[in-house]
Amino acid sequence: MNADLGLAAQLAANGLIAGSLYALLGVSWGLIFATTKIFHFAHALTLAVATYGAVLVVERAGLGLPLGFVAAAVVGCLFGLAIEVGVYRPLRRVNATQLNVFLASLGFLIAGESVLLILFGPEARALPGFAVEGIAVGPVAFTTIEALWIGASWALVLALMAWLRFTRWGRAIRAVASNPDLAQCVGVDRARVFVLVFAVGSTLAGIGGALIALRDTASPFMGVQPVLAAFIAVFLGGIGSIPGAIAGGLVLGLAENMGGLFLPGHWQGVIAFVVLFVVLVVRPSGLFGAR
Amino acid sequence: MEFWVHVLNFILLLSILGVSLNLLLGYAGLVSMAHGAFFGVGAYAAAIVSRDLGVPFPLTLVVAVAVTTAVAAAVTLPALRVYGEYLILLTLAFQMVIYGLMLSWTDLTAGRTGIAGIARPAVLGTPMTTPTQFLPLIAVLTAVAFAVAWRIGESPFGRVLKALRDDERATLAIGKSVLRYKVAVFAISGAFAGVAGGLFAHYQAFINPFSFTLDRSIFLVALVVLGGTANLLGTFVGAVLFVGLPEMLRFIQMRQDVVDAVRNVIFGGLLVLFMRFRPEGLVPEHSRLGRRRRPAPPPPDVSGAVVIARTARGDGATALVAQGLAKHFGGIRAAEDLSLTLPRGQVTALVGPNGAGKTTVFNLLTGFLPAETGTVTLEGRDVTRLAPWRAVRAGLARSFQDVRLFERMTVLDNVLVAIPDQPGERLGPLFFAPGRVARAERDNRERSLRYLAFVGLAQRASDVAGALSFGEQKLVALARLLATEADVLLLDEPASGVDPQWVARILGLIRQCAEAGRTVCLVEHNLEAVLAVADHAYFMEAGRIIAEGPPERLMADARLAEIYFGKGRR
Amino acid sequence: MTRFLAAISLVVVLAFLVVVPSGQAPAAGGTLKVGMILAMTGPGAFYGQVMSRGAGLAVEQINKAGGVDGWKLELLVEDHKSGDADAAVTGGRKLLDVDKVPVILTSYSAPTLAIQPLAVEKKILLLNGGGVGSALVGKPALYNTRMLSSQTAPFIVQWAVQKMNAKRIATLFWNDAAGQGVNAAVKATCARLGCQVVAEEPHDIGAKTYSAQLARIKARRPDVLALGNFGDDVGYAVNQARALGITGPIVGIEWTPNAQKIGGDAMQGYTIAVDRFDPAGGDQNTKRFVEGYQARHGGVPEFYAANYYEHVQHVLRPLIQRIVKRGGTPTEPGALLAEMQAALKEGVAFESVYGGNMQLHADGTVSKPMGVYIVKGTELSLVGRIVGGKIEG
Amino acid sequence: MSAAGADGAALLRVDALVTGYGAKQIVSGVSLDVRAGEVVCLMGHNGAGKTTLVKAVFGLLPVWQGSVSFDGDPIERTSSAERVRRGLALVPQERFVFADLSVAENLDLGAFSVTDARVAQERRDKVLALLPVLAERRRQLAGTLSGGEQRMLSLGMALMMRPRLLLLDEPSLGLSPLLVERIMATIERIVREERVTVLLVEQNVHQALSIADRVYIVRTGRLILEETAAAMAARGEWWDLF
Repeated sequence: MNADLGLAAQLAANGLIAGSLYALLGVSWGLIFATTKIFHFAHALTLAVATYGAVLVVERAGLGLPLGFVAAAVVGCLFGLAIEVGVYRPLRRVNATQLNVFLASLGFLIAGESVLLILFGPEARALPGFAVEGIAVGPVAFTTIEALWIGASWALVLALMAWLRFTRWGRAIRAVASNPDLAQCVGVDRARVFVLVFAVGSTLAGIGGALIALRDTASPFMGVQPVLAAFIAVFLGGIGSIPGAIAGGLVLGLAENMGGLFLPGHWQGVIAFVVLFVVLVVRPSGLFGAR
Repeated sequence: MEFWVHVLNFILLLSILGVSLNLLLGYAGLVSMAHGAFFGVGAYAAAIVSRDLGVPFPLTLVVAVAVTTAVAAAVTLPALRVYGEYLILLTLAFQMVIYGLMLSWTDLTAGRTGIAGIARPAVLGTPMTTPTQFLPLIAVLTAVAFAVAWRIGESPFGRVLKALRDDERATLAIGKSVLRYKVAVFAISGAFAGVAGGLFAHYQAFINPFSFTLDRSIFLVALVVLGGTANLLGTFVGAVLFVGLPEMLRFIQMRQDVVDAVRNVIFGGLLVLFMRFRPEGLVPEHSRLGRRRRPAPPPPDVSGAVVIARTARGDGATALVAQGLAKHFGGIRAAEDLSLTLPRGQVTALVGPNGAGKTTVFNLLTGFLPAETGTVTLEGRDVTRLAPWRAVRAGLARSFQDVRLFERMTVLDNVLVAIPDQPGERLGPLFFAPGRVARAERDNRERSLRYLAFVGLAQRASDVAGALSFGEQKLVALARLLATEADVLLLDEPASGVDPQWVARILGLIRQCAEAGRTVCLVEHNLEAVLAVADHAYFMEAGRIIAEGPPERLMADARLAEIYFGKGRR
Repeated sequence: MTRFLAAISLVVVLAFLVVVPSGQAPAAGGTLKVGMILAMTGPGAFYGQVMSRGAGLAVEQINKAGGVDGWKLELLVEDHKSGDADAAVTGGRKLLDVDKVPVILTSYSAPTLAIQPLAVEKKILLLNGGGVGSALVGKPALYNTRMLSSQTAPFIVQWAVQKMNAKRIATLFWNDAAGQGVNAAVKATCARLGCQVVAEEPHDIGAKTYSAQLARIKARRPDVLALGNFGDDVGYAVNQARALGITGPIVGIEWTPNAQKIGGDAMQGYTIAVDRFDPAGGDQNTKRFVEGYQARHGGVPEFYAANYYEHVQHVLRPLIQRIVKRGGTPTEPGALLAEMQAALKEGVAFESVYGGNMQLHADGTVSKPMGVYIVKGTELSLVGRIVGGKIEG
Repeated sequence: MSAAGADGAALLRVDALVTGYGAKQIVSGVSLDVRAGEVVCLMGHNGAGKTTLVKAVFGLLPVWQGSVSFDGDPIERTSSAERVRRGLALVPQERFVFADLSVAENLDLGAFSVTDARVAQERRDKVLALLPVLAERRRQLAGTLSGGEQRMLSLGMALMMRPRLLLLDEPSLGLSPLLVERIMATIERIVREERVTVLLVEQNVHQALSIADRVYIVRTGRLILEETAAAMAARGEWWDLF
């Protein structure tokens, strides 16, 4: 019995760890989706490219992990911007349908991953330089990396929320997400806001990628799984709601892990999509969505 | 050449899958990111019954088709409620769940290790093992699949699918059960995927989850879109190009890992470039390639007036009676205690200021909005709770203020699709009574041309509807509405946004309809038009009817004028 | 529109004309083509790279020395994308039909199983030095030069019970034939030796995160954790098990330098029973391989490179020599496979880079020198030999 | 129709403008002008193209043919944001507040083009003084306001822009007669106190005439009449115009 309680506590902690990262990724993707309505699958590529940026800085240039994170943020930001300006903007100019934009995004992802493969080879690359130690709190054990995941994710997510709430451009983003036509009426330049959300969202994705690489290494195809988790977080929480995406990420992380109370652990990946499927069927507006 | 035959077999198998997806995506406008999973369900169904139950070959294919059809139809039910990105995500979730099951349910699927030694089909006791031995079987089934898909796609059934793709609400409004068609097309699509899956399992003699990944689903969507949606030739061309051509890269002296990466770079890059520069794909829908060229329709020598006559259903003096209808949105009263009567063969108008709830009345009458209270009686029959498409079949049809034509279909097809009870809309007659279907189609085409002749657009019959001017579109919409053969026609602003010379023409046609015995009710802001055409008018304000009478009398009422134009200020 | 399509058809036809003839060249006398179907792309691309390097090195060495009795070797590598059976079959068809190879070296259980029927049909020899699934046993034409997981796993249980006093064992294994084979062998051995398997947790290949499985394992308080996974996954699993506070001994059946790097300090004390390739030890054969590899690619070769080097240098070479000696043509369909069967019937032992010989069996399995090793520092050190099914510690 | 106001003081001049949605042409060659200080009303029945015209003037729809000039400069190729900077403001017919943002945030967004926080603050104080009902509800989400309050807020947002020309698209739509009266009174006050030029789209003829100087009537994308509000009021009967 005691063991079961310990197991539940450990699984809950695991859920919180994974959920925090999902929340960060969910917010980073959800911000872009809510504002631009682009189903930005290539976010996965941004994440991978930025992580390779970090790996190069730390491993090749030997510049230390903090600079690696800076590199991930900067590379992510620039790469996201490049996608918006180089891929999506031309498509908007020809009034591409949502499906076509989605397919272009997929195409870009497929091509980009392979370019990464050609440039850096297929092998997993570690992001070294972090002193990993185990931490035990009662029956719950985790590592310093996972503690960093939680700390960094929440710090970034909360900072983003504050920025959206209290700054002029943050408000402009929320305005475009809430009512794009009216935003134009008050003089908010939609193109600039799009550029801004891609910059911010991609920066967060880059940092998220570096956090993942810290524990799980970097590889050309590393982005898809986390970004699928981000989709799920966003749709669980309800499109357009930043707090919703956070909650959705946490719910997803907990559901995947707490599922371990009843099912062998390798069902984890299935659980996430079963949850998504059920939510889309039963409550398409998301668990926390208003509509 | 075994290798190239093998590649050809693969092209054929994937083109069956492409056709399956094209029916969904190209014809019905429904995205499926789960076709890799459907393919896998078919393959595993065949493999498992062959392995565990020793079921022999042609029977395994039947099982595969049955299982996949059932699974696809089951996915449809939730998929009916969601659109756009939600449908993408829902089918993606389904794909991932099925893939997860293939990997994790090891007792049934043997997981990643896969099922080996699947029995090869035997002809006269000798098993087919080489690609060349398989080719005839695969080729024949591919040909059958293309033929069946072509038959479906180019039939009245396929026409409804295209209507559904272009405008779901308008499809309901011409009396087609959107639900039935969606479930049917998902099931058919599933059946095709089952054929491909079953064949694949026996051909490879080995399957594992890797063949049924999200990547495969993505590849199939890309194949169909790049080839050209709603054009089966495009799918075949796409399969040749995107399955066949990359195999040639094998012969280039380069490292395999680089070759594969280069292939993906080209493929992904093409996807991006096509979406930007040629979103309609290699072979566009209305390309003359891949389909029979339709002869230009001969202008019918008889006037269209014959076809607009009422098909006798009832004979009382009133066609429709509505009583006590009410509807609220949140706290806002959209309709309250609405009662009205539509006398047979007359034109009744609903007038009132913007936002008075006139369109809401149409929505309530036709079932597009469920009424909270009240009843609607059509020819003595209670139609209050009928679904919109059933209301149309009962004889009550409506048009839309914003026209809502099926913009990617031809003008003729826009009208043709609205004709009720076409035998070719059902799969049974489509395949087993082709003569009856062909006869009905001939008659219906002629009939549709008469409707078009009635509105004066017969010469535009083969143009794509979206290319017409707004005024012409309104006329096509009227022809389409008449083609539903409904006796009671609710016209939402038939003359708004139309040039004055068109207005007179439209009003004339409306009058003719009434004289031919059809019952017309219209919402119109152009009060001159109302004066010219309506026998009787209801005046609405804030969800209520506050006056009724002949239009001239209503317009002479200073109180109503004040409501309409606003009160003078003190 | 029509012109557009015509242009495309033209490109297709031209491409065929350019490309197809180049693939049509029949196997010229004096050159024997060796096909490989490996994980060149996807998550396992690392293995494909290492394996092709191993085989490539052997081909280079042989050709530089003038070939095998005049037969030059040529290596042709196809990609199975880390386990994709479709890709494996298509690649196999190409090797068999276009290149007419008499032998294919494969890896991974699923792709190997997928092309095995083709090998039987075309009477070609299939050598596997990577996949370890128990489904690979007893398949005609297929010979494994790596001990299967079901062969090595019993010894690790034996070690755990005898030396670590294990009563409660938990397993964490790849959810495929290889991992399931380990799990089944652990359970069977436990039943025999009187210990109890208290948790069985499969995981997806390359999962990288095992927190749910390890939490469930930890809750069952095992004395020993037995790993049934391979490659990098070993490093991640050991590392995460320690981080999650699983303190008991961890045992397994695979260790790679890369996994050691990933696992870091947590790998300390990790114990394996394995047919181990030791680049520092061994004999003349080992030296020739390791030195050649270092010169060509830099760095110490993994045993995955060793197995495929062995395929060419120590399996194919003697087979070709035997065929030539009795006046046959090794590229003839079925010649290599028949020669292999004949050699096994005669009880021929093949040389190995593992030190000493390896014994291939008629059911397609192999016996190689085995031992029990423990991680000390960043290296393995031998703590017991396995001779005749018994551990001598 | 003849574009009146040849005195050259036109703040806004629309010349032979053609526009529409997608491939559909809705406005077919409209010319009109609005002189500084005027209140000009655009009337016509539903679907006549009034909203489309206003959107094109503001830059939410591309101008297919013809020109739009503001204060003598051609603006038909500039972005909406640029037009806001030049002094245009539009209160749209529908969804005219940011429903998921608070009243205060809505107002701040009105002053989006102002980068100086002090200036924005000043304007906000002034708007709140002008529309006291908003002051009480500053923290509330705009979507939870009543219809009339939302309308007031939309006017407040427009005022935050300090526009020289205010485009109002049916500000009375969906409001009860009492509220219509209040909105109109507010608009009148804004015109008087802030010296804003207004182009008003309105169905409520009586109300519109009470504050308008001149009237244009639109039918199916073309102007069919231009006259002074007084002359229009004198007709007394307008059924034929709609």
